[in-house]
Amino acid sequence: MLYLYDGGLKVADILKEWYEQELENNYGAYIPFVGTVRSEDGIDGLSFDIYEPILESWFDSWQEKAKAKGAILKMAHARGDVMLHESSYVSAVFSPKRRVALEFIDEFVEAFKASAPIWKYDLKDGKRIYAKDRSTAIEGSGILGEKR
Amino acid sequence: MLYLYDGGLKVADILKEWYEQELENNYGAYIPFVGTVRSEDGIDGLSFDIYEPILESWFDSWQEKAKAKGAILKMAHARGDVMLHESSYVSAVFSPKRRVALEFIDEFVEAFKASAPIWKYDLKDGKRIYAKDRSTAIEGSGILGEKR
Amino acid sequence: MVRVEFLGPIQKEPLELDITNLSQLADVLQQDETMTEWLQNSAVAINDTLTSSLNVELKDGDKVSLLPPVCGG
Amino acid sequence: MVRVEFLGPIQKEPLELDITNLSQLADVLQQDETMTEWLQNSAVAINDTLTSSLNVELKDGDKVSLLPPVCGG
Repeated sequence: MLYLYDGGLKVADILKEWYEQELENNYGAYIPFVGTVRSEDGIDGLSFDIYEPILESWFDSWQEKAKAKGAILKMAHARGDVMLHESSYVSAVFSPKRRVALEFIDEFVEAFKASAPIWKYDLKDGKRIYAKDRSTAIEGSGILGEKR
Repeated sequence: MLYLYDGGLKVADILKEWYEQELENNYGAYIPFVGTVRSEDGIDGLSFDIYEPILESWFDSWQEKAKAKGAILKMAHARGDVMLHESSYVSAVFSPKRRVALEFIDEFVEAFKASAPIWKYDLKDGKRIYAKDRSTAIEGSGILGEKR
Repeated sequence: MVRVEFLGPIQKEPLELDITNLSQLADVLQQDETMTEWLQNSAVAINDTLTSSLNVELKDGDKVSLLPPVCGG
Repeated sequence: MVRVEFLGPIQKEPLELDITNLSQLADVLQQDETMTEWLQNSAVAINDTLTSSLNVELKDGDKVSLLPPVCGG
């Protein structure tokens, strides 16, 4: 239940589709997180590269963690350019109980920011500039740079 | 931005309307919480009484807390009967930054459960039974029962 | 007169009482045995503002509401 | 031959190298000064599985990927 789209996400359609998919499955709590491109630093938008093979296995491992708590995860992300006030990211947790859902959406979104293989660029003055300062090295990075 | 409806909520419409209301307002994070009636203990559904004057002032006070963090809140709740697999509650926080949104939706939903003036009943075998065991006394309760 | 309303699951009709403070209301309601548990677990609002003290004066036209344990969502 | 791919913002064409472990890859890439910073902040995957150790053998047909710092959402 990982969905990738070219360009900005159709958020209302995604939230509706996910809600309807799980409506009969007896989950008491549904918590989506929607990320939308903000106007700051004069950007025209953001752009994303995704490495899909590792994103898929990364997502599967989180789906297993959710399952162990009786919950499920869904996630959608944009590929390529996403302009101001468009949305690039939606994820959601469904759980029988609210505490699990409230804690898991937080844990998942933070892990996503720190480790999902997605690269962000600012679109500014016709250029695509890697958002280096807002990026996080994946845990275990640097082994190829060790002094020998 | 408090919405009350008779019967189950049209969740997809509500999530879409709120998203579109705030799309141009530069909030980077939108986190809704959706509560749906689960099948358990043989219930046919739930039913709700709401005391609106105090719910409104309660919600206004939370809107002020959100505002102090640069965020805003929206909330919808059902009045009367809500059947299995229908939704009775949606609330959402919009915030420029994700940490504020993730923390505030948790704080707000828990406060809502503990103090919003709404009473829940199980619908079972044609009866409407107060959900006493799942209810929480509002802080400061009991002053009229003190021994004198 | 002060109007006293019982919210949510409390099955009791509103009262119109000639009282001037919450302590007098406690005296009246403590006579009603069906109210014992509700008095211990209900919050009290005067004119739709919650109060946590009995030391409050009431005046003609005031409304007192009893709010039993809640469970929204 | 082992194929080495540079993901995201690393502006470097894939390499086909005749190497049998990650230490040899480190030797090769450390010759390239434009790679110094990326080597220090990139994660390494072999056949799309992340590894945190250099003590890994590589065989003909393996794929090694370098993943620089990420920022989804």
